[in-house]
Amino acid sequence: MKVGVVVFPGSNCDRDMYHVLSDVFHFDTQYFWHDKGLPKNIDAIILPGGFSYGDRLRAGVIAAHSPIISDVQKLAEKGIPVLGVCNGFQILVESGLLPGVLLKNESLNFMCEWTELIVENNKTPFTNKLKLNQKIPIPIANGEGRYYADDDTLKKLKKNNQIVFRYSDVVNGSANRIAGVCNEDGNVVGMMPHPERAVESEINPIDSKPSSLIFESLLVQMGAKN
Amino acid sequence: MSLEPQELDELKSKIGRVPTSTELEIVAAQWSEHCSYKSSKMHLKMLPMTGPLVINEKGYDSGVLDVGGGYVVTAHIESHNHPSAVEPYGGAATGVGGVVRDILSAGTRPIAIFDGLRFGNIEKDKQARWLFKNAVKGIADYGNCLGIPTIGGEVEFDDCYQNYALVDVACVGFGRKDKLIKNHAKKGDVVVLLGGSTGRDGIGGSQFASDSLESEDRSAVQIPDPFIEKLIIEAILEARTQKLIHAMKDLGGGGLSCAVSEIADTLDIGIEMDVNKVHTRENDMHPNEIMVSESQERMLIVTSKVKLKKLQKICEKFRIGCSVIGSVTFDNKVHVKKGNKTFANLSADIIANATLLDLPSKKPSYLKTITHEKKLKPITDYSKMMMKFLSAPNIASKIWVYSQYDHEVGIRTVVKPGGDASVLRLDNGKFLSVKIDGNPKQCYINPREGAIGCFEEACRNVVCTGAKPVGMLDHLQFGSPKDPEIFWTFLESLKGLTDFAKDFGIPCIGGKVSLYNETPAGSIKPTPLIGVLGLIDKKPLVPQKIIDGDCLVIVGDTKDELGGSEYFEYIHKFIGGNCPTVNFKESKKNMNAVLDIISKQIIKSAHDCSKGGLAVAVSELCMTSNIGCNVSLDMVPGEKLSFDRILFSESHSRYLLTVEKKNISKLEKILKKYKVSFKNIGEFGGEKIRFNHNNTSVINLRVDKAHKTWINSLRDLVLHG
Amino acid sequence: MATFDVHVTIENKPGISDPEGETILNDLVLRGLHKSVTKIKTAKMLKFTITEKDKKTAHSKVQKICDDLRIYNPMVSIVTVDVFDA
Amino acid sequence: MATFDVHVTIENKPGISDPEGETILNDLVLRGLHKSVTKIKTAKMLKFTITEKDKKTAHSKVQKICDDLRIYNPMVSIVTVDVFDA
Ligand SMILES: Nc1ncnc2c1ncn2[C@@H]1O[C@H](COP(=O)(O)OP(=O)(O)O)[C@@H](O)[C@H]1O
Ligand SMILES: [Mg+2]
Repeated sequence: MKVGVVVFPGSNCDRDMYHVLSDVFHFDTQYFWHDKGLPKNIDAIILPGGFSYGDRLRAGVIAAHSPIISDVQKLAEKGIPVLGVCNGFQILVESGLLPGVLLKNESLNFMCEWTELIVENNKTPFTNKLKLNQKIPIPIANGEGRYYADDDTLKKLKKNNQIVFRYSDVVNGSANRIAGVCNEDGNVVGMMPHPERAVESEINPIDSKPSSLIFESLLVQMGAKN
Repeated sequence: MSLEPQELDELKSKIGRVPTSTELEIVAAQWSEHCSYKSSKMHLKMLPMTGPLVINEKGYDSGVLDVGGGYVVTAHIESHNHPSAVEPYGGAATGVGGVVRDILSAGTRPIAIFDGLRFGNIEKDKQARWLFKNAVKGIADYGNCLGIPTIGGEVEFDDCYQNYALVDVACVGFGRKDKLIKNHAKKGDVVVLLGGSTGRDGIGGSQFASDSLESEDRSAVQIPDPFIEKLIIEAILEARTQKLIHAMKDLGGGGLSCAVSEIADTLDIGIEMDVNKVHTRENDMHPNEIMVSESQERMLIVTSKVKLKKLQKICEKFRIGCSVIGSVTFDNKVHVKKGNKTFANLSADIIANATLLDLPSKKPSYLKTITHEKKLKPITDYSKMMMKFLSAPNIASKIWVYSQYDHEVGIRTVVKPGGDASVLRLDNGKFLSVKIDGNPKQCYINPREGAIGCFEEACRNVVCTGAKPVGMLDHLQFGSPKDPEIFWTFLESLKGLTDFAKDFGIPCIGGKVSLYNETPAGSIKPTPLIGVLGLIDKKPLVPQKIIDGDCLVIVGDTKDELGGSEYFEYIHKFIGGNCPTVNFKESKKNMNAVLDIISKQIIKSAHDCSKGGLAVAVSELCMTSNIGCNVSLDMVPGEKLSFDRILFSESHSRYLLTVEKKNISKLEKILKKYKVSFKNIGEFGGEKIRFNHNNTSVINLRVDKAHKTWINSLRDLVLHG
Repeated sequence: MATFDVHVTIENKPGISDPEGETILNDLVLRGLHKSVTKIKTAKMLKFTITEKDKKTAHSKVQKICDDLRIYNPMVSIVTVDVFDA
Repeated sequence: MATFDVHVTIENKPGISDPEGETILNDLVLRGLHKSVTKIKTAKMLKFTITEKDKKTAHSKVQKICDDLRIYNPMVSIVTVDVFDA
């Protein structure tokens, strides 16, 4: 069971994600540099958060044009689970793998704080161990995290059950308080908050269990497959 | 940018000829105050720099501590005051970049940033607001992009910084001891310039930092490029792991001139270099410009020809510039050529070692009367005053600042910003606690005791997390050293710090001096800034939520020490009075007692009592736990004082401990054993913050209202003035 | 072949909020200054220097770059391309 | 009184580097093989809608607002103000 962590020039949560996957949940984890391809036998792909290319022009847009993204696209179409966290989410929307866009926060500032998520879809590879409406204390850290989509898209998201997480409170002006969405098939998930920062109780001042279930869901998903 | 006449004569006599224009530029950059420490160096030697954990190796720009298990922590502090005063965004950002590269130079990964910020009166002055807002954004944009958490700092406003800014940045690194760069060079080694291209930006920067603002050369602005810096970090750490680096130095003030001459001087080698090989941003740069340009995000590396290939490969992967600009020689000369033509050829030792000055000093006359107190205006409603006080820029929560900083990235942050010191977990199972503190208001009234106070406060803050202080960083910021009165305050502060460091066995592991901090209205107040690093072997104290029935215990005496207090200055508009002083014996006793209590895990939290005094410290506890408290001021140990003095005195060595009732006797037993003065002064509960004196209530606030004011006022000030 | 300056202006589609513009405007309004300003919109500009055989080609080339490389996000932004002789 | 569109363009002074433009050029446009582009500079634009008695007043009013609110730092940036009929 191989999990790939994609690294772009300037990525900065890649090592955190790697640590959590490999040392906390014991996935067979490997880094993949942006200009290489991905092996066909990979079981899940994670696009970590942070920045890429200094987030110039718009967060995620330059990375979305990296060679590796076409492989991510192909594998995603085959149903391989893909998770984009923060910058990874931004890359997924900029490359068209997920609907919507992420705009500057309403405060116009970078925001780093602990928030609370509500689980809206527990059928994805990353949420199958969570309960519907379960609350997850989790930190955000972004400048462009305000989810936006036009009305038609929002309707479609709702109809297809593509909203995966919402914030409990109004945090940054996101449409319908959306914090994470998935594609129509449900195997590609993007979320702005950082689960990798919340799974170890040492650094989680509130409760690390709910975030852990995100990674345990992936374990279940991959176990089911194998 | 020029040498003083006697310095020119000296240079001529040392080299026995007339220097070339390039040589003049190089020497002027290196002999500037910023690079040579010529006014301060002979005095800085008094600080204790060694200790059981300190690793002293040549050529490091940062201090190194052995934290056990084969790991080291590195730390350094820098300021970017002059550039930030004219371009706060870029100045603050490039300040972060510079100190991060110092940490990288030792071969360690930067894991945390701290920022100490000072501006004029943001309530009245929109220039101060503009400087503040943009400096914070500059630090945020740079640190966040690098993925290094900014986990602590401080912000202070004072009229003495009108139209000016102090932007101090400290960085902490972490790595394996066996991967530290052991600076050395072998015959035939090459010299490589790695990173961003060299442009005309920042020319004259180090002289700029050494002059007062009036004579500034405004071409010194630098544009930050955190993306390149991030690529440099990863490239260099990869090169370090592959052991491709013999010696390394970051390019800071003085650009190539300083980096080349300092590395040559430290390693006792010569360097022959060709400016044509430097990758430049513009085509027509003169050798002089190339040598002194302070373009950011560049590193100088010495490596062998064989390792060079691998290094170039890494640079290709990260798409960063990598120019072989010269080679190592053994004549100890810095030889700068353009093609075949020589532009400079000087002894590294001459360039790198300016003649040190022993400047005269004289006790400032204002100090004669500063302790005389004026008669204070009576206050009719202390509750109302307290609400105003909680919204004062120096007292209000700094959440508007640190919430813009990614303080979680790196997944090490155990105790987050917002309390006292912040705590990081290390890979060897230990924890590192760090805080920086300054207090120019007290340092102005008493430069010696004020500086000691900053040091003790930073210690107190790390002690509150359960950490034993193991190292100190000092950043000494003063006005013009040529003014004997100012130089006296510099020396006094330094002596104070030295005494404290020696007495407490806390070595100074790094520091920086920034002089000529002059505003149009005169010199800044003495502003030493002290960073303290503490180590926790087992478990840090992470503050727990306070609930109904928990008790409040104060450790340490409250004395008639309101000089430089926020109460005198903000409420009574009075600068003067008795500066708080630290009694070393008491201080140590209190520290040891608190550390012992924390290690026994019998308290819920420990908070230090500092700016704003007991009144503010208790309110902070209440507001962050959203709970009221009843405090009896008559119980507070110390001198017999009027209640406002008990509330607002800023005496040092005081800690507030919160404890469950069931543990109170255990706690008291330990405190008695240590013979510290302490009292159980209150109980938490309800929704009011209440201070009582002789059975009458003197302050009575609703905690939710107080919290709202305290948490929002800084943001509201910045956004709406 | 000739060199052209091509200005690409990226701005929000009508109907998409522009918090930055609003903040600057509010700042003015709050301070009771400059009542004659009724609206402020922010935009981002990229100035390309490009060598092509004529203005028209320069224009279509840059337009294509903007579309293909998503220099603007079509869900929220519109882009205007103006060509000038360098 | 008439209504004007006033465009304020803020960009780095010549000679001051523009890392964002460089990244867009090197990592996006040139990698996308659009080799005829030789340079990209970024700028920020504010579009004011303002009602004043004439073009000249509109111009000077907007210039003053930008200076007062410190919309740009003259140390680093230059600002161009263009007035159009709305
Ligand atoms: N400029 C800043 N950057 C990051 N954190 C800050 C900054 N200013 C204050 N903080 C954080 O806010 C908290 C309170 O700071 P401060 O008032 O200086 O504490 P103390 O009075 O205990 O020294 C600390 O956790 C500190 O690290
Ligand atoms: Mg404190």
